[in-house]
Amino acid sequence: MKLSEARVLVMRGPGTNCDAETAAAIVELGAKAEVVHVNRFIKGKRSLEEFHGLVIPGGFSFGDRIRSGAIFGKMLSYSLRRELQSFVDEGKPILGICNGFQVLIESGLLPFGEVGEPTLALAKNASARFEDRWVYLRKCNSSLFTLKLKNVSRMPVANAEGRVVLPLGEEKRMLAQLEENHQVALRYCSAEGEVAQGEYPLNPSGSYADIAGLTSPEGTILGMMPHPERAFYRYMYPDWTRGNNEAKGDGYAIFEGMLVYIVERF
Amino acid sequence: MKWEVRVSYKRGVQDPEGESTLYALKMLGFDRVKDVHTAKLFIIEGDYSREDVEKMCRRLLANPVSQDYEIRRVD
Amino acid sequence: MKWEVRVSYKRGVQDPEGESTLYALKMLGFDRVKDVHTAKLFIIEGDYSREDVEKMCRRLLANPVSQDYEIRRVD
Amino acid sequence: MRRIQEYYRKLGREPTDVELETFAQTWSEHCVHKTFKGIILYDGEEIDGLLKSTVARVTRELSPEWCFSVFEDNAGIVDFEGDYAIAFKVETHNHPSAIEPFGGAATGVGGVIRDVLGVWGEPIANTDVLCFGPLDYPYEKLPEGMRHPRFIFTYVVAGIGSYGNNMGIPTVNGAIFFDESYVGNPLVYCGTVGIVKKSKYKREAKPGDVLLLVGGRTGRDGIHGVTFASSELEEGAEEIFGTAVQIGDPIEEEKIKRAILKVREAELGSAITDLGGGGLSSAIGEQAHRFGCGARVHLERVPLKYENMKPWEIWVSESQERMLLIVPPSNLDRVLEIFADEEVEATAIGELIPERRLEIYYHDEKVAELDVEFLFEGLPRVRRTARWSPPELSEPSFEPGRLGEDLHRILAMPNVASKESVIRTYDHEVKAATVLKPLQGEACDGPGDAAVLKPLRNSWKGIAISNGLNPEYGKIDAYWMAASAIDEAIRNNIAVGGRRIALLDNFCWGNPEKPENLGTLVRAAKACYDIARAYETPFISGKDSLYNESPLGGVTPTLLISALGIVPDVRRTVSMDFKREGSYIYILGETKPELGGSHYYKLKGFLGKSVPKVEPSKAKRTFEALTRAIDAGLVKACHDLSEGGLAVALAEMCFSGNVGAEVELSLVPTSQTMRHDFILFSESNSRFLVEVPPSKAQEFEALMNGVTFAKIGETGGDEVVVTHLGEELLREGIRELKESWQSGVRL
Ligand SMILES: Nc1ncnc2c1ncn2[C@@H]1O[C@H](COP(=O)(O)OP(=O)(O)O)[C@@H](O)[C@H]1O
Ligand SMILES: [Mg+2]
Repeated sequence: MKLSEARVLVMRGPGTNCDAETAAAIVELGAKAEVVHVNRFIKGKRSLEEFHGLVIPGGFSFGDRIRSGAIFGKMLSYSLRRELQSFVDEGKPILGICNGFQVLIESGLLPFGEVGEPTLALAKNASARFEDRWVYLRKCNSSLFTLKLKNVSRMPVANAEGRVVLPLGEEKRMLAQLEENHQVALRYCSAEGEVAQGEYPLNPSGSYADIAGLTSPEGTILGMMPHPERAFYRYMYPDWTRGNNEAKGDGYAIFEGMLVYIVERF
Repeated sequence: MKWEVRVSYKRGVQDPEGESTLYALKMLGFDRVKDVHTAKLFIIEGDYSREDVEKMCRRLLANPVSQDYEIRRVD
Repeated sequence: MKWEVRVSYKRGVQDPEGESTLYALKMLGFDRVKDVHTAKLFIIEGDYSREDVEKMCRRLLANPVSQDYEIRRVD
Repeated sequence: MRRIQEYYRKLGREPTDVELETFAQTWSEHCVHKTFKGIILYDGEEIDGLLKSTVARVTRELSPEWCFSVFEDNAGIVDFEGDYAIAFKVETHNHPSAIEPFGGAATGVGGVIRDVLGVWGEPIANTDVLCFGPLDYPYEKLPEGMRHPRFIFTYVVAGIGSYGNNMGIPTVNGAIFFDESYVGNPLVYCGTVGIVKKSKYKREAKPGDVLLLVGGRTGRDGIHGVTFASSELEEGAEEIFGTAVQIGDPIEEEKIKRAILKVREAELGSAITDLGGGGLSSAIGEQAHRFGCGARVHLERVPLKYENMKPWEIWVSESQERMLLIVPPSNLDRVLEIFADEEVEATAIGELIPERRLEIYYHDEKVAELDVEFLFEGLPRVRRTARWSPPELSEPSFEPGRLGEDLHRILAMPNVASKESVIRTYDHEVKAATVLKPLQGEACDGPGDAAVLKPLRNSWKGIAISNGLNPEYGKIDAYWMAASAIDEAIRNNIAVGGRRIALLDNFCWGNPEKPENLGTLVRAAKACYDIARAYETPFISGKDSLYNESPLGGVTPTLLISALGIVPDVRRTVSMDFKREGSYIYILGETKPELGGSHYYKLKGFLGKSVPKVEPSKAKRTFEALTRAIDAGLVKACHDLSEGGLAVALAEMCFSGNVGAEVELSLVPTSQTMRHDFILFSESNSRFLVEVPPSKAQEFEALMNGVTFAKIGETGGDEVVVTHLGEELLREGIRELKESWQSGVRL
């Protein structure tokens, strides 16, 4: 398909607030992006089938109440279960950013690509705070999303609940499984690319094994805490005034990867 | 009927809010405080059985990976 | 000693988390839920008297203007 | 009161409770700015409206064609690009924050966002300026029932962050100031910037149009908020005003915002305003007044949180997250559908009528009938007396100590120290439009002068947002405090490349019925006229919050000046961190022995007398030359000199850029011979430090023709070194300086 025909859904719920810049990133790359409220799908006024890709952007869906992403996540797994599962099964890519990652986890879609009960959690940051800061990310797999990403990239995190927690007592086993499936996509690291080893502020949340992003086993679903849409152009960087003024930022590659895949596959 | 659901991080999962409260209490001079934990309560009114409330917990109120829940009837 | 402090918004003060939980439970099909309120628990271990814990509440844990607190000894 | 009695005697009936409450709200200090609009006797002069004859006069006299709407709407609005204009409003939410800091601050943010929505604006950035008591204030000294400054600080910051973050509006600029006078009465200034489309700025309501109440339900909360805002905080205030406490629900407001912007795009409304102080009574009354008509309202239609609210309670409730839309009947269905789509309640509660009166019904009973004219014009103007005599102060005499050590200690003083731990709890880059962020430099932790935003996707044009606040100088003379605040706000803006600057004023004072308080207020207002007029920077909006008193006394007179500038191309924006070794360091502006109210004196335990003054004609030349140099791409880094003077600014530029510097003090242009320590720490206004590459030096110097300036040193190494005629006065490692600076304030 031609890039200009690729249709990406940016799905929002009450409290989603990064939808505009996320849609803009997709449009900048030459594809179509549409921001649609989840209720339109639940009420049957729109259908997921209209789209080739789905992004659940950042924000505070339902004010992070109960747990961040919980209400939105349950809404998906309860009211859109079948549509969503067939979307996944058709190999259509899904990207969850920040709150979107939380939603994907709460809906069960990550890490194993199946709508249902969560098998992983994003808990409160070890600092007990919301925190906005730029981090370094090490690319750990080559899924469709990370294919074009630099080995060490920079993007900002801005969240209060970004700490990946694996089931107690089974962390090692599960991590091994995730790694074996090449599901660990991004890890917090130093400027030189050394994994953070839990060290603050390199790993800003205290996330297990410095996990910043995970893909599904097939690699078609990516959830990540950092915001690629806020690192899309250089002028969005906190230190662009110090030079290095190439136009694109590191986040560009995430969206590019998604669209290249759509164009090739559909 | 009125139910009280108490949701907290599992033992073994860090409770950052508890830790920061501990730190703040120490700063206020309460230096004999040994530990602080936190939990969230949902007080739910509605004609439901304990099994139903269990279901609410599993479906929504707690993430079983990181959180425990306890249900108590309070009326 | 182990104390449990329960902090909740006073009646009449908004409880947005309670409202959202109510909304979500209804969405999940629990439509007989009438009301949901939330509260926060602090479980504090340390050698302190009830008066001391009162002081912790007034200085840090609660704001008596908008919140009620209840102290319970649990060990 | 007498006016009202007369009025009803003439009508031949008793007022209803709804009517009395309406007068109480509409005629409160908070809503009509009694003091600022009243008549003030000052030093033999009769000031006929302080606002009119100072702040607003600047704008009237300058009347720039780029001011789209000033002083009359919920926010000031200035042209930006094409059809786009920028709205800016700053509010205070002091008393609510004193008793419920989280909710008070959060609803302060929510309220000012609604001011921007109330001009059909799309909110794009927040600012917050906060004043607290010292964080180490002894508990024993706190009066019973008063919250400790640390508690207030923690929860105010949490409240601000929570509301802005949840709504997805970046908090991009602010300040935190500590002083004993704020222990009992913190100040919480919340600002919001928004984008307005001029062609969609609808103000054309007429009789027959529907009054649509949208948003959250109405409750008993917030009743009498405005009277609360205009009274002193007495002991037990929390009991009396317990109903004024609100927590706020940003997600509700986020949904309202979405719906309103859709209504705006489709041009379905004929007017809009927020519900703030006074609730429905103020909002509906003001709209009727504005459009020269009246209104009929059916209070039983208002959706309530709980049953059994009395009609007057519904009428004046200040429940958060509500707006009033006015909609032509033919558009009503489409508007209702838009709100239903966002799951926001919207209810037609009445309509505008041709007769100039408010008819309020509850079920079938008429519970009030008010004459709009009388309600808005009937209030007799207050007459107040103002007095000012200069406080008896003197310059201290002391010997300089070790300058390096003093620099470390000033960097760690709470008003100078890094506020990073607070700033990071605010999302300052959501919307991906914050081009110059509050934290700058190599490690992204240096203190920026102003934030720059790029509001439109397809234009490089930007806006710069900055502020100025110097309560310390107000202890000496409120006139020069105000002058300094204006200068600081402007120079912060200029430093990043801003120009065509518009200002907002926000006065927080103690009880204006005390002639001394009013005296300083008058002086500050006069400075606003003098200085802003000379700088040709119009005021576009503002607010005053008087009666900031607690059992511990009144607050130090505090004037916040917020500045909004235009940056023609954000790619020319300059940050404050030194960029490389071997650059030249220039100082612009003259250094004078002005240490009254300075941090250096404070460190030594003195206030002093020689408060920094402003010389607008000279300063203006400096500002204009600097702007030209920035536009020409000659400036690598620029930082204004403020608290802590030259030494602090230099240290900040060094440790933010991770490069040292060596400067020679004898080269600094001074107005007279000065002690070394005074040159280093003087807080004279209108000064900058600028980094220029040697290859651009000649060009730069040529541009500075007519400006007081000098090249005082070069960047390099990893220490800050200050010499005088070659003799070393100070040598400190930048790592250690940064540590001191970062040790000062922790959330
Ligand atoms: N002290 C002041 N200085 C400058 N402008 C003021 C001042 N007080 C009020 N205004 C202006 O008057 C108008 C109404 O203000 P205000 O009563 O604060 O409205 P709102 O109720 O929407 O907050 C606004 O445009 C505001 O900028
Ligand atoms: Mg208003």
